[in-house]
Amino acid sequence: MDFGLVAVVVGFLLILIGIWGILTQKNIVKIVIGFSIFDTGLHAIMVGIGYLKGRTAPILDSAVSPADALTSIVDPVPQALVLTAIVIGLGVTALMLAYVVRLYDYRKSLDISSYEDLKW
Amino acid sequence: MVDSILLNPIYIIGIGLGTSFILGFFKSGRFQAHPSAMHSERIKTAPWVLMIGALTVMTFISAEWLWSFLFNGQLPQQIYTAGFEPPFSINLLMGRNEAFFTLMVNLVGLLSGLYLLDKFKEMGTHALSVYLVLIMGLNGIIMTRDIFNLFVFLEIASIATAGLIVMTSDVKALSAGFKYMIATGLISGFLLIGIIFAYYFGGSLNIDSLAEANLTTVQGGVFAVFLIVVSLLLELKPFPANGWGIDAYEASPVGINAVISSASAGATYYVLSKVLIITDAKWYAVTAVVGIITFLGSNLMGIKQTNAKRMLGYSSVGQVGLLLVILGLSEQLGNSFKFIIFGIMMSHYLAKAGLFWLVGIVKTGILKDWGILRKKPVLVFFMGTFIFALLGLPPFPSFFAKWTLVLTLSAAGLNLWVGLILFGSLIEAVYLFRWFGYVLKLDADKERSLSTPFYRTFPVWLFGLLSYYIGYVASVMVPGGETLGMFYLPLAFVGFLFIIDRYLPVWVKNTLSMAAMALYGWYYMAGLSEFRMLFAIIFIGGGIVTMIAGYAKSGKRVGFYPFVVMMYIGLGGLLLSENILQFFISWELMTLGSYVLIIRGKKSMPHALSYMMFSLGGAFLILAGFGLAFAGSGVSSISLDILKNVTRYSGLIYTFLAIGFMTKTAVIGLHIWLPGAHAEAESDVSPMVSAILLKAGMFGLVVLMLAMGSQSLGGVSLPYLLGWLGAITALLGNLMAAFQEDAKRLLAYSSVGQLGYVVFAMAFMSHLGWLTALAFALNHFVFKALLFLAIGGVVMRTKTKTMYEMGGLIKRMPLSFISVLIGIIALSGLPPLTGFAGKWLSYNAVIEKGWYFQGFLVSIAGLVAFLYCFRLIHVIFLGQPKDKFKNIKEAPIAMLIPQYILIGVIMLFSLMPNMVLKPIGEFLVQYFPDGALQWDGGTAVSSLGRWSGVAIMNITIGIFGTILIWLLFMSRKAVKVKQFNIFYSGEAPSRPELTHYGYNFFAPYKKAVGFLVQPLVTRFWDGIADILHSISDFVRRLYNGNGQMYAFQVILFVVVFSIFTIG
Amino acid sequence: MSLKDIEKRTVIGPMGEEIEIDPLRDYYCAATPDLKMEQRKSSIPIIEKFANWARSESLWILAFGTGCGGIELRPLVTPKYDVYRFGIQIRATPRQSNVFIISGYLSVKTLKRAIRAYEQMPSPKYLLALGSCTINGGMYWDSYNTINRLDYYLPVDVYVAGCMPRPESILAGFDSLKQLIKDGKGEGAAKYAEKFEWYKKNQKQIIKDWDMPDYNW
Amino acid sequence: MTFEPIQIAWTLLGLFIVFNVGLLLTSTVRKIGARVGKRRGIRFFQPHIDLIKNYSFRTNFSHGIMFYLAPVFRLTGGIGIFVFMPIIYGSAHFSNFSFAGDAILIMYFIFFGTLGMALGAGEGAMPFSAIGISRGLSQVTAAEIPLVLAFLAVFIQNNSFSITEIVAAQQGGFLNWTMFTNPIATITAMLAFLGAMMRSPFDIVLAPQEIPVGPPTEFHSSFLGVLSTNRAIFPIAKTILYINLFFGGATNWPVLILKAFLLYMWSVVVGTVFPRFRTEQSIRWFMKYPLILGILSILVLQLG
Repeated sequence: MDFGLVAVVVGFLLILIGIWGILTQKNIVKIVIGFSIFDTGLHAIMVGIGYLKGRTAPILDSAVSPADALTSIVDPVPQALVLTAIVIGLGVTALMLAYVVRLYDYRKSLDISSYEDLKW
Repeated sequence: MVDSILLNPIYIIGIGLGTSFILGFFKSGRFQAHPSAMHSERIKTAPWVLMIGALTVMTFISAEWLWSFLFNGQLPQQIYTAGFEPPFSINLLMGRNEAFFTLMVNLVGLLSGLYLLDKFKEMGTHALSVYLVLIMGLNGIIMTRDIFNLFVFLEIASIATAGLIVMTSDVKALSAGFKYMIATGLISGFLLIGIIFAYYFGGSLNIDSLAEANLTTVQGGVFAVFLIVVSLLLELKPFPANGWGIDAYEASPVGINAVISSASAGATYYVLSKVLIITDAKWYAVTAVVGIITFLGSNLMGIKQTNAKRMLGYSSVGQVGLLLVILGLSEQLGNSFKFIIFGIMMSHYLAKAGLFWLVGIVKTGILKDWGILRKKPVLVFFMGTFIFALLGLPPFPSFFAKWTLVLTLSAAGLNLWVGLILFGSLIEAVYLFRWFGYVLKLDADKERSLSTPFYRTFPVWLFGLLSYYIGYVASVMVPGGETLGMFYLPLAFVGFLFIIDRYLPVWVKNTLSMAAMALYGWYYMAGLSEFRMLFAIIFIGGGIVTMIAGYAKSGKRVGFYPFVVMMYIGLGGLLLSENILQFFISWELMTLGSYVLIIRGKKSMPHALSYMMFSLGGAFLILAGFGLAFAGSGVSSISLDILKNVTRYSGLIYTFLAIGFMTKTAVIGLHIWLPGAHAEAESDVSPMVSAILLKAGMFGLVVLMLAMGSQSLGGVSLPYLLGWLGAITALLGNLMAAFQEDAKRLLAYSSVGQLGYVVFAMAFMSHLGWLTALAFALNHFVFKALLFLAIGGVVMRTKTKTMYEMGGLIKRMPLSFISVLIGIIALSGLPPLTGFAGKWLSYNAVIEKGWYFQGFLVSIAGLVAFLYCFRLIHVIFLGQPKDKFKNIKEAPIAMLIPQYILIGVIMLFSLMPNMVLKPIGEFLVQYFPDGALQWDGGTAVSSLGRWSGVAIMNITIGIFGTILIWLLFMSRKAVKVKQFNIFYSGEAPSRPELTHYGYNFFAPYKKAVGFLVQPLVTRFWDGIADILHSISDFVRRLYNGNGQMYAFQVILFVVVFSIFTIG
Repeated sequence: MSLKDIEKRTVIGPMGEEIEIDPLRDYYCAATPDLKMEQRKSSIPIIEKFANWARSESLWILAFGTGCGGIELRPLVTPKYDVYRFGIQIRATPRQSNVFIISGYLSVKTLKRAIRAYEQMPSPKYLLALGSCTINGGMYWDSYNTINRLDYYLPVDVYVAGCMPRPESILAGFDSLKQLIKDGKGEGAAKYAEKFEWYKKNQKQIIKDWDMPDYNW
Repeated sequence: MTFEPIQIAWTLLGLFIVFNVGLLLTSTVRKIGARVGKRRGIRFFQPHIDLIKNYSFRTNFSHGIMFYLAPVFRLTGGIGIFVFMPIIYGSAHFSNFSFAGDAILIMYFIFFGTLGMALGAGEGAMPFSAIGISRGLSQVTAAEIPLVLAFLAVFIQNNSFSITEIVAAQQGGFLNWTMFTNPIATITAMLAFLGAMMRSPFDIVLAPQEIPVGPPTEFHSSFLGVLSTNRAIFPIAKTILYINLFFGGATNWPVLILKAFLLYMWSVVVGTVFPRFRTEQSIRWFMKYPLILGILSILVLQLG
């Protein structure tokens, strides 16, 4: 069984779960959690796509010498991307939580439908 | 400048990041997390200065690069990070486009930074660094050539935006920011999946390499393309999945949404254009479709808005939609693509930033409170500039861009697109002009003051002036731009008038303007001939005569003269124009000038709006017509002669142009703007807009009909239709005039009817018909100017326009009475005055052509004219003088002088009609050789009858004089009695008000024929407006303010988009 | 019209200024009849004679039934009497009439209207008084609201006695009037102008609510 | 045709004849009306006497300048349409000043007097005059609806506006008259004629007792004299126009007077028989049958 494919499938499932959470949960903290799940799914897909069967992580250490790196490690680019994406996801989640804190300060409510001031 | 001095563009990114890092070392100010702590500590100015310094350097770098690209032949430069070439590392590109876009971003960032001085002091250094990161991110978006790096910068930009919003202390803004985060989070997720799949199928992250990989041909690659395109489109806030964006526009502080609107829309747009190269034609088409839906949908929702920021949000989204359309159609637009994008983008950029800044200066979003802006006329001027620029009126860049866009699209056969774009622009005009109307007319809150520190007005000033400069640049670049020199000098004079406007008294400006117009006429018009000369006499000569009345005004009359002159320049430009570009610019200038003149009236706000809507609608039809003609003539020329060579669409072109021109002549169905606009205008504006301006439409018809002759559409001859339309207009216009209580409304409706005669007569397409039309037109010009001036004088003195409130004014204002008397005799076409010329000619033309029933309608219209003529003179001047007008004075001499000049013209024309009609007939012969009128001295001889104006005049005067002398002799000892010395059935009248028969004067007539003047047309247009507003109100309920709903809309958009593209 | 309507009043003009209105002065012509005008004759006698003939043969009656005798005038235009053949016609406006018939008793209220109507007729004008009531009050001689002797108030040219006079008598009255005019003696209007003060005194004595100018043009 | 000063004399002679005929016609018509009512009616010369009396009033007064001008306008209108029209076909002496214009001129000159009269009455400041004018103008414009159609039909038929040419086309036997060559147009015109003559059922304009006598209420003495002069000339002049357009014109005075009398009688007969229309009723009436007939008269020409 291709481990990469599994990762991609799981990733998509996680994305769907995340979207489901964002769309159905009224609690904004849960929405943020949904968003995190969505993000995690993304990361899983990225890692899954870059995975090559039987190879190791693209870290040049004692286990992998620079000489045979090309044949023994997986594609390093998605790995780099996923690291960046995780950082960005973290930032976004943090900011979202900051919003949650400030919103709660004002209204003492975590229900998203309490924050419909601007519309139409 | 030498290459070596060019700073590496990477510094833009570096300085942005570095400075925001350094800013962290400053004392942060207290960031108020809790709503109870309302007063935050203000930070010092130094960090702000640092940020401004950084932005200045960033701006300078972009400017420097742009300069060397434009003038030093600099080649695009790749910047490789980490020393590797792509695809192994991230690369940035600095090319001409990048330089241009980064300059845009940095400039607006810098100016907004300035503008936000106060706000930043409140928000603290965190805000400063986040703001700087935002600008940096936008720069990165523009320059990067790496698709993942693009994602990063997009995230930076959107996180920074949300970060700025989170720092406001307003729960509404916070909730909007949260919604924004949810939506952008989802969108960037999709983008990320797209990127990773693109990498998987394309093997690279570099955009250029991906383009070579032809992803759309690879199985599965389409999915990557789909995700990238859809998420980038979503970043641009397409309708209807853009509620989160609109909310963010409304929520964020004004300086910041100026950046979001003008800079980030520009940047994101540029990204899309950059990324679309990895796709194929299908995706371009899809982009165009999304664009047009967004353009129409957003503008539609804009019309129901009452908050300036939200409205501008909708407008921004709409403008981006328009940009998407252009991008999507870039293939079809070919070489003009860049110019069009440049024009639209620049206008949007300058205008939107300027308008958002103005929102901050006015400090209220409620549109109806905007009258306060009038405290600073300069800002009103710039607001007008921005709105006109946004809507694509000359001389702003978007005008030239839209012009080129329409012409090019038409040439490519994409007529539906032209139609949709113009329709969307019209909807946009509705709310923007309504807003502008509020600013100009609504009462300001006297209590409030308008604080305008330099750092806030400077950006507005700069962008306002830039709009003109870029407009000039665009005008030079547009094909045919070299022929626009004729506008420079006159418009420079307008500019001069603007500058001196606030300092000089009215008589100086009046004299200057008259002198300038005389010079304009002398210098530019002297060489004209035939029709153009004739209209030049009406436009310029008539303009000068009516302007004499301006001396009656006192004070400064700020904001009047520049627009008067602009209107006349437009009118003159029509005559001078040799190509459709000049013609259309003139048309728009005239519309603009007259709009401002009309809206000056006390109650004319709604009427000016409807005037503008009909005028713009008409102008867009003309534009569409020109576009079709450009396409249909087969020669790629913009000369007016293309109308003669049209081979395709001729019926359609004729229809469009005719309807466009007839919005100005106010043919029935398109007339509802006229009565209000003319009636509510100031007393010396009414004659200008009625007697003179309406002839512009007629001149348009002259040009059209001479060039295209008779055309038919769907088997129906168009002139034949016009004939009926003109006849019906004449009858209904006159009937409506007969039932007005308002003197100026009466005259206005009379203009509708009179112009109906003109259209009717022109539709004959025969010698006599055109002679009739020109006689009518000349005559209408003279008597309507005369009447409007005379009635204007009366209104000036009595302060009322309602006729039945007046009465018996002949005793107090005999000179005005004589004017009106001569005017109505000329109007009703009674011999021996000039009006009869038109009547007699029209009968000849009718019999010759065989349009008996139309002719019959026009005759009846002429009879109905007696009714309102009499009503006008009787109810105002005859009957019982009222108590309160006992001491009223004659109209000011400055208003009487033009009246008597015009009376002189009428008398001259009546005595010697051959002097005018003969030369007209002579040049008409070359167009319509058959059926010319013969002249036997002063006697006109047609194949049907004869008419000797001189003889009739002399005989009539002879009889009249004899009888008058006889009567004077017989009643030489008559006692002069007063108003109550009347036989009142043995009683004596008690009050003049009860003894003056004036209200509902033609009551029995109304009873009998009132059914003909039901306001059906008004109801029709009102209905259209209502429907638009209802749709707008219905559709905007999509945006219910719930973040989940917005997220759902985003998802739904993705799903629907997928069904239509890859499904 | 009532007395209130001729009181002075102040209105606000269009420029916000106050305007004082004195209806009697501002809305009515203040001139009184000019005796010279009323007696104006052509210097050529034959022309004056001709004019008098024309006046006598063209008597236009003001259609104003002032009292009970109004009904007695109707038979005059029926086939039986047919005054048209004598050049007598009826007009609805005093401006175009030259004969005023006071048909019987005249209440004070009507007197005011009658004075106004009489004065509004152009000269020369003739007044034909019907019935006893116009001579001495007749059966209303002691009524509280009718006048007794018309001659005190308006210059009567011809009296036709009777209560009421038959149409034949009225026709005879017309004949007398015609003869009077032809003889150049139909100068009632001149008499009115001559003794204007006296007439006005009498009129104002009996009409308590005098709400019009002295002379109604 | 060129202008000779002697023509003024001929025109004045024609005017004098028409003036007297007009006055006599007025008395005749009233006499006929009286005879219907079994009275003797006024004397034949009564209108002359009335006119003299009107000019010989001793006092008069004026309401202002337009009050003076109104009768002048009115009479100018009346005399104007007379002098611009050829009276006797084939007679050089009685072609008046018809070289100056054609039937269109006459059509429009008719309004010259109307408008002037309305203005004068307006300055009279009498509300009832104004009401009369309102009625009059409304009614005249309605009456003109069929009239314009009928005239158009004649113009189309003859392809000319020239009255002389139209009369010429009707010479050579009465079957050539427009009355027989285009009967529908003639009927239409005759219906319109009723409206223009201000007789019952279209005399609400003057409505004595209701609005005293409408527009001329305030006019008296010599002002009324000038108006009466016009009352004599104007209807005849108008009638002559109809005679010329529809009834073969006239080659000598007796024929002209006879035709004028008969045509005049048409409105008298109708007037004696029918009661009065309200204004809106008469407007509606003109917009029904006369309008339909008028349209028919042109359709017949177009199709036939």
